[in-house]
Amino acid sequence: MSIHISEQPFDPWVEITQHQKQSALEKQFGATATFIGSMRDFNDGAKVSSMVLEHYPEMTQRYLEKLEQQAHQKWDLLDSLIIHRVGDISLADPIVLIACWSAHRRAALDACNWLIEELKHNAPFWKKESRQDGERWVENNTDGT
Amino acid sequence: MSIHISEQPFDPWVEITQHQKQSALEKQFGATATFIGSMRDFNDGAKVSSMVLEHYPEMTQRYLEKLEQQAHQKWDLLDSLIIHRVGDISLADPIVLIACWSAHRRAALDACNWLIEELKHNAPFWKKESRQDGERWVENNTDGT
Amino acid sequence: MTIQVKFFASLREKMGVSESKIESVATAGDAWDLVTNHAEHPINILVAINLEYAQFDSPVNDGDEVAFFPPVTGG
Amino acid sequence: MTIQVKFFASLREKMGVSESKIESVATAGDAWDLVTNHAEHPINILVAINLEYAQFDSPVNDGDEVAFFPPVTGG
Repeated sequence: MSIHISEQPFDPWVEITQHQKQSALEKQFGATATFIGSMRDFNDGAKVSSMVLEHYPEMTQRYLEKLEQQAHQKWDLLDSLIIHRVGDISLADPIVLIACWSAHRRAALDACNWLIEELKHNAPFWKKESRQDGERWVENNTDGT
Repeated sequence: MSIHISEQPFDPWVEITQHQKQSALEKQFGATATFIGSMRDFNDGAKVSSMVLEHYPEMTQRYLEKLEQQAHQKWDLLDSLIIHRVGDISLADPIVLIACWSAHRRAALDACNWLIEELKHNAPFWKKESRQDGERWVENNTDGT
Repeated sequence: MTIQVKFFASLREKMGVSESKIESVATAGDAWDLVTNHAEHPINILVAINLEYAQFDSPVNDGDEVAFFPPVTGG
Repeated sequence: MTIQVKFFASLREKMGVSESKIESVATAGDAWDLVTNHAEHPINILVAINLEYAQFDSPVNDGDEVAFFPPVTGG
């Protein structure tokens, strides 16, 4: 289990590779499910050039740790990794990474899906977009469509 | 959209990285969902040392292409990638990779989930395990638990 | 014209046949009977005609490829 | 002992305050009223006490940290 809040850009595939290498469980992994959320160049029909991600640092860390623990209670996971960017975000930068490892596929897939939904709905992060018409706080991004 | 049947080991994270680099859509990706199925050292309580994956080559290719097209009809995907190993498989080798890219998260997550379930239930692949007590055809692996 | 019949995986091993070419038959089931000498259908056995899932009573035409195989276990 | 009050994101900008230290109050709502001079609660505003989600009428003790923020938009 690992949580990382990053002020620097990260490569999700490199992070996953490194996390797997450090793990002693590799031969038991039957299933790995991942989700990566990245910064798009369009939102609500307007061109977005960059973004600032604010958060509530102490609460973020605590909330994500509890979330990861809950996922391990609900599903039979062998390992998990959550990374979330904060600060200045450029176009196409990965913002969030969720990775779940399990022996059988449903645990990893369902836990990954649950974690991103819970994080989106409750983790104390806020996005402020720089658009052609100025800066704007994103008001809602929780419905997934 | 891409399908690859591989007789050689592959690194799923390298494959995803390369696929993304070749794509012209990168800045539109808001969401990437992936699933990797790997060879475990245990199945049904017995230690497994290696595996042979047989398939029906012409039907496999055709089935996976149709599956990928169906996913793009059902969900608003920007891109997708399916890789499946065949032949001699070693411990911890990745067997299957599904990756889906979309603007918003539900499309990528739901399509990835649907693709692995459909593939598991219908794609003409068969696993033969080498175990301490000899070789054995796997009889069922579709329930996900 | 002939019909090509294929067997895969545990069924291939059980039957001792991977491919067989036969003369015209009416259905996939007739192809099975001809190649296996009327062997019983193993439980859950699957049928494909020209790379698409089909049934034992599905019609077969000259030039078709008929395949029989056990439940799939990929992924 | 004092209570620490924090505002985040659009609410921080709107209020022009990020952190404030206040004397004892009974509830999170009382802390809001004291710091904002009884400003109306913006729609959907969220409350946390000591890093856990809470309500405006949740009790606050000396030494607590009370935070107010808009709906979250991470991930």
